[in-house]
Amino acid sequence: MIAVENLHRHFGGFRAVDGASLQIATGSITGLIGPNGAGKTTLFNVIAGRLPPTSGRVTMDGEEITGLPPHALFHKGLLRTFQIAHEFGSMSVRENLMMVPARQSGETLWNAWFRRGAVAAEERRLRDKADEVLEFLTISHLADEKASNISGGQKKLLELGRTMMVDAKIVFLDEVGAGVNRTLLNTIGDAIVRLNEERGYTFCVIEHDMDFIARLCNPVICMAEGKVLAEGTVEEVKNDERVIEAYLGTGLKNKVVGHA
Amino acid sequence: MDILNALVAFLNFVFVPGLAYGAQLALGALGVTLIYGILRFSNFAHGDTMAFGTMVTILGTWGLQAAGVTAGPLPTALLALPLGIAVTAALVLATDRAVYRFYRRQKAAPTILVIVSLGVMFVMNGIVRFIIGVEEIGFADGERFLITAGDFRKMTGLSEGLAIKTTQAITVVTALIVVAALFWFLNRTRTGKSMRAFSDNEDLALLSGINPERVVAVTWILAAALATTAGVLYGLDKSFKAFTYFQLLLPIFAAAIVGGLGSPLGAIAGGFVIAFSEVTVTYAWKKVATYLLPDALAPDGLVQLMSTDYKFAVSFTILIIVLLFMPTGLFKGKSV
Amino acid sequence: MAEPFLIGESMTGGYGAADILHGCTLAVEKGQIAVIVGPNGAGKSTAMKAVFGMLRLRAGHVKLEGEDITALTPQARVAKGMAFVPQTHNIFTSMTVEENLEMGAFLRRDDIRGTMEQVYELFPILKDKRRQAAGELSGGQRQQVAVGRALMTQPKVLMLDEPTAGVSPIVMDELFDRIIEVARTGISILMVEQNARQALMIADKGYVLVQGANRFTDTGPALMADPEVRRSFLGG
Amino acid sequence: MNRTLLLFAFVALLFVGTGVLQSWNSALGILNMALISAIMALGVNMQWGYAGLFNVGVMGFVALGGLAVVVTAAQPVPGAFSAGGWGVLAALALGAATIGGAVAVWRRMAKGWARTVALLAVLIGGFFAYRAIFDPAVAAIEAINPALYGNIGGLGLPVLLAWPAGGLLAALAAWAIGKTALGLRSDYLAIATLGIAEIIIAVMKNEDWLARGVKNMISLPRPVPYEVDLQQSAGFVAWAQGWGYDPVTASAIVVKLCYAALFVAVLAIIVTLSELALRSPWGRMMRAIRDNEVAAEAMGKDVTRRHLQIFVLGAAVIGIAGAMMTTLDSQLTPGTYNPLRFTFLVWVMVIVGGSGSNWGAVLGGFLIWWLWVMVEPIGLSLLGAITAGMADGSWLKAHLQDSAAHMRLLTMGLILLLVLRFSPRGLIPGR
Amino acid sequence: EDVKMGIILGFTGPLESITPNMASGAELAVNEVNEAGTLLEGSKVTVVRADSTCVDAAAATAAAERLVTSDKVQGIMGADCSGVTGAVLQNVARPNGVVMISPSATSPALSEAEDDGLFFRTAPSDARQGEVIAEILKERDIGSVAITYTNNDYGKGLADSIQQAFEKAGGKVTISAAHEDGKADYSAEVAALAAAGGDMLVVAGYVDQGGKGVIQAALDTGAFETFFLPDGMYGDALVEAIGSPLDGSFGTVPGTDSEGATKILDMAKEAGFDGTSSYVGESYDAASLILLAMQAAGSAAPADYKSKIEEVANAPGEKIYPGDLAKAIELLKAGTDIDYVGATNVELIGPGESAGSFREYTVKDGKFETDRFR
Ligand SMILES: Nc1ncnc2c1ncn2[C@@H]1O[C@H](COP(=O)(O)OP(=O)(O)OP(=O)(O)O)[C@@H](O)[C@H]1O
Ligand SMILES: Nc1ncnc2c1ncn2[C@@H]1O[C@H](COP(=O)(O)OP(=O)(O)OP(=O)(O)O)[C@@H](O)[C@H]1O
Ligand SMILES: [Mg+2]
Ligand SMILES: [Mg+2]
Repeated sequence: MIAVENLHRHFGGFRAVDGASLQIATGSITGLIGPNGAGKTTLFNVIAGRLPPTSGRVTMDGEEITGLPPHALFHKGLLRTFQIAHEFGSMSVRENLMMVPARQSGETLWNAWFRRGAVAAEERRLRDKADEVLEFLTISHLADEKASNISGGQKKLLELGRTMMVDAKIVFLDEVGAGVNRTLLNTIGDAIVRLNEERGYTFCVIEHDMDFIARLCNPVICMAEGKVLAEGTVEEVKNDERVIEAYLGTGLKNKVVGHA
Repeated sequence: MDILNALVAFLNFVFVPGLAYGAQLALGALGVTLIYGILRFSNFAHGDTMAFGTMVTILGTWGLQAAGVTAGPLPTALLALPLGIAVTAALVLATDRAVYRFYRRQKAAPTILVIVSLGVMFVMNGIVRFIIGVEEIGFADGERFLITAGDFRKMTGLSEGLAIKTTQAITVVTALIVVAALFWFLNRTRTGKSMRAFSDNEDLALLSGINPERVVAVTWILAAALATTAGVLYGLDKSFKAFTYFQLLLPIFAAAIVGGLGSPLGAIAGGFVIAFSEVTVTYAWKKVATYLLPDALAPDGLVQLMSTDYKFAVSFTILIIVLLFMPTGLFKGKSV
Repeated sequence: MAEPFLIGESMTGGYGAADILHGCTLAVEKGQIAVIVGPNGAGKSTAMKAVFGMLRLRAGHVKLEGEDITALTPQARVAKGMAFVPQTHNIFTSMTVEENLEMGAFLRRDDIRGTMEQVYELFPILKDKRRQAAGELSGGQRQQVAVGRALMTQPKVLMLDEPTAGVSPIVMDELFDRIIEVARTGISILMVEQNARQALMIADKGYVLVQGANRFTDTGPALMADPEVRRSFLGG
Repeated sequence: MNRTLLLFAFVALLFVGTGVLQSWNSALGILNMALISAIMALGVNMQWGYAGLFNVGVMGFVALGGLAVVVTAAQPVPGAFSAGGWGVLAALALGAATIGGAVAVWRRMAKGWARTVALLAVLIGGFFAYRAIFDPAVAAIEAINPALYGNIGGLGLPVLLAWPAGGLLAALAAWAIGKTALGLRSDYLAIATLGIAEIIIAVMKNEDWLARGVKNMISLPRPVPYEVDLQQSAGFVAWAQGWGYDPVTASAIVVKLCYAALFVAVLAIIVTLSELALRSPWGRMMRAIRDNEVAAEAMGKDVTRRHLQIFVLGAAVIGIAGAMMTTLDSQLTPGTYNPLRFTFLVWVMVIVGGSGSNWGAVLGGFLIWWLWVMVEPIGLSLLGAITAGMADGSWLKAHLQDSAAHMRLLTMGLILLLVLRFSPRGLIPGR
Repeated sequence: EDVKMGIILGFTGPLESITPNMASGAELAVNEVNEAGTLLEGSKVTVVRADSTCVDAAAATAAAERLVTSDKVQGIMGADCSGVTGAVLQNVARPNGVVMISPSATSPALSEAEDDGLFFRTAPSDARQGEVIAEILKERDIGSVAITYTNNDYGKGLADSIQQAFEKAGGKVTISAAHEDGKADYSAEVAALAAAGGDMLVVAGYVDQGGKGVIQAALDTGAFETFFLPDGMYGDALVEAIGSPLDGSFGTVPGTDSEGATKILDMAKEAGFDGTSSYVGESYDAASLILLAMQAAGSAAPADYKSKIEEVANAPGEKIYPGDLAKAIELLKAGTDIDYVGATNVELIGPGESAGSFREYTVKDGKFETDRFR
């Protein structure tokens, strides 16, 4: 679905993404791991049109999408979440979701003024949909809360919720799990699998929780220093020496129990 | 061909006045940029703070003059400047207590603070006019010129003169010293860094043990010192008049913004950009061209790109063009 | 039993009219590690803020070394040797990494270079990036800066709100290691974690908060062993 | 809602009080400008409150609205158009073409010195060609009886048409400005728009051929009858006396009421449309953009286009208000446009009213305008109260009385600070 | 029955430094009449001041509206700036039929405004002064001048008329460039003026505004040494601020060889304000005319006395100077015709504006010395 070819993105002299090439197969749930600062988020930002690449190209279903603005990519079915939550702080949680779908008839002034009936009907549908998503994310009780007033983890859930408001082709999730309760994260994992299986969404998931990655992803790509370090099934990647050295480590060194 | 005369004409009418005016703007802009950098709002009362500080200094100067104290060749006002700074600092600190602190605690949006500062501006405006009136006041004494146009002509035998006023020289030197000091203060000292930390993330500054009230107080004191110095130097060079000080606000803001809000170096650069764009683009090159070109080619017209009617338009156009290419100013300023 | 080193006792309060915390109690002994877990929105961060004085309590009190500090401002608590890493907005984005660390040591008058070296040792990547604005760092790097800043205070109590969110496994292990070491030097640690299994492994005490109240309290390993806790809060 | 009603009732009371204590003429006079101010505030509120665009160029759009009145409704100047009108139009078209060409060169050609050279060639060549056509045409127009005309004249259309025309002119300008400057953020956008407003005023002051520049256009037509005509109409006099009114006062009041009716109609339309828009998905989208552009963009909203849309709409509203104001004054005096009055005062209205809320903007418009006018007498009476206790002939008393005029702005400042103290987010905070 | 007169001037805003003196000038006349106590049936005149802001037409209109409909003034001395004057005239004075005499609005356009015979000006028209100035320049053998003017209707109108008259007389205007009042810096203007050159610089501005700033900067840089100073630039403040470098500059100011001009200075000095400040005489005259016309009509109602203003102002009749108001009232009561000369030799022509006679003066040793009258 997505092919990234020899992509570079530099900040001044620093090469955040340094010639990465990778593919995300249609229908897959691709995991993207790598040490902090490996360039994962930057890669997402470039693919999603938030940052222009220094060089290289990105294609989606064979069509070049390098440098398209994010809103254009959204209309092509490419959605993403942000690692650092980007909620609409002054709006209610429900409105945060309702604003997502594209081409709402009420978004043109003409309809807002003169076709109020049709707009109202559409709003009801959106509202139901949003409530459904909130229910799933276990935050229905916050529907009318201002989004700036919800907890850190809840904001991450909201990020995820937005991608569930529309039918997407491919969804980029940037550490949706960080700060989310593990039990809930499992449920989210199930939902991702379901969306993938039932509706054919493609996912690309950045995550540092290896359990989560292991449960969901195939294949897994590990980045380091802006390049692709390893690629393969979870098992392959997990046992790759370089990945262990750069990313996974060998567990706690201190003896854990009874240290005091 | 008379390169020397052409050069002197250019220096006398464009470079020296532009430099001095730029330095004046820069000094004002430093205050604006400091408040923006630390307290995160555009302080509309800055022009009137300048007026207030200058007023106190003038009163002090009169007192000194009455007592027979002068500073020799330098203006007496420089002796009264510390007084002006002290009183102005007291005033702005009191204003902060009475007005701004409330909104800071409320975490009010910057625009609210801007409008509040507009209110403060009106009040200060009234106070200044009440105490010293609205008339123009000249308070410069001492040597007026380092060199006058006439003396220069006599000395060099050129037909063009070059005049440099004492106040112009003082302003430029002060501006450079102040910007260096401020830069050093903000980037190298503990207090300076704590001020930047406060402006960046107030809550976290609190968690680091930084005392916000102290940061705010230091900021206001510095701003008062900058405003008073700028106001006094400007007043010495031109004259003091409450309304003009209010009008200065616009070019000062322009300078601070084009330089990049929050950046002392930007304030200096911005001051010169604004000043020189006002002076150079509307300059009539006739005189310079007449010196440089052979008689036969001497221009009839003024050789002026734009008439001076448009000097503000021109300086703003240049400002906008700069911003189009550098959206947060020459020195990567902040934006809220 | 003697009074704990730091305790927030039956704290009740919230941001506006409605209470978020309902008589919640958190405590940590000297040189020990206490870990708070719970679902999203349970009030973990709120409880931390309450202990640090960033929230007005309607009932309950906070005591440090037996002294009631409920009325103190956060700054005053910093001066008393408490340090806190909030969950969000926990770095100075416009300042360099090094300046962030310096700000952590703002109240210290002694030589801070040694501590800074230790932080760089713990998070080597920060040393490479020390002249870069912290706002330009990756998510995990920012988190490292935030923890580093708190370590710079050389506190008596270190409060961490999800320090490992977004950091890679290798760094997380390092971080937990360091936390254990720090605790061994006699510093008390109170932290919120969603990487609960690792965290509870090293915890002397674990709290499960639900809807602003204590649901389970026990030693870390004991909580981990509780099937109910595992299923509902630790992801099975 | 209750609070809103209460606040509006309070403001209504201020106006009624003015009518009772001073005169109904005064009260209506203030009301008319207050209505116009409310519309201006609505325009600014759209840009700032809905979308977070920091437009500090309000004055420019107000002035353009005023210019539209001259262009549409002023009487044609005999011979002016034939003397230089076509020349001016041609020159302006050429100017626009030059800029278009320059932009095309910039876009089409590859980066490099060739592009720079081509760009400069287009710009410089265009500039001289423009001046070559423009200057003689202008000279010809300005030569026509400069003391009285010297301008190109208007179309002589009914003045009510000038209001939409004002909106249109302002919208066109806003479109051009938005295309170039909307990439800027917060205070940088502010100073850019402020600068553009200054440029617009500079043009209006110095281009005499357009609307006489600083020599002013006066006696512009009115959409309502003249008081003097009413006073001379026997029917009206009889009617007024029948109600027991003095015809002069009655005529002034009737005229003001006519204006008020027109203004209220415009205000009602704009408020209704704004409220409908704000409460629709469109408004939600705008708020999302204001809150977080990056996320809105990622959620498929074309932020640039929406910004442009709201900027143009807001400017159009301000332009309409500007045209209305010039109509009310029946004169265009470019020298009187200054940012304090036409930009910052409007901002005060928006912020005090509560940004993001249409009713707030309207309330702010009424309240602040009333204050702006009434602080003078309020200041004077404040001073009277202060000096009342002082001995006659004391130095301080004399000094205070001499400074009486400056109590005006001081009072304004104090009241502003008080209002914001008690409702720091504005009187009717928006969302 | 008492008489109320409104004074609308820009007490705040760009002209705030000259308007207090203008108001004091007008109040001199009022005090004089009150001291005599003989106006109409012993009416006392009270003054109500209002702020025109000079630049905010709407605020000025509102203030005037208050004066007329609430304070019920029967005549207005004002306004000052042409923009607000036009607005007050159209929106307040005409609808309510109140007489308005402006001491300082000189825009030629106001001559054409519909005024129902209610509007007068004691300031001479710009066109006339332009001719006088051109004449003086020619006589003094000035071949070329640079002109700078304050960018409003006064400055622009005056500059235009000087240029027209001077060029007609064979002179050369090297440049005519505007300056804005109240700005921080005039280097650009001076640079352009200096580059254009000329025998001297004509400064059609205000004495305590940009005009002074331009002169200062021109002297400092050595761009010009002598200046022509039209009425707006006449004032002690200028000589005080600039001092000896101004010696040798010359100019015109409305005035007569009559004692009027000097008298007003004395009266001002006695009252404790600066009588040489711009438009003080015009303000005095405007107020006097209103009061004397009331006396002539025997009524304070504007509708009655508006037609008397020209009668009182113009010949024939006994000449009235500042300080003679009591006498004038007696004369009017006795049915004798008067010719108000006042401080500025008022002679109303055409649509009710001052014909203007001018005094030509030169600055010598920091003093204004009268050369002759025209
Ligand atoms: N705006 C920027 N300016 C300079 N450097 C940047 C900028 N944004 C990112 N970087 C650098 O680029 C590198 C890659 O950052 P990125 O956010 O892509 O990492 P990541 O792989 O997502 O890490 P993490 O797992 O911690 O989120 C980091 O070293 C970071 O410091
Ligand atoms: N600033 C605020 N204003 C009002 N309510 C808030 C605010 N911050 C948080 N809340 C509410 O308080 C409750 C508890 O929030 P808190 O941040 O303490 O949760 P948490 O346990 O830390 O959750 P997470 O694991 O998601 O970080 C949430 O329901 C949230 O909606
Ligand atoms: Mg990342
Ligand atoms: Mg939390």
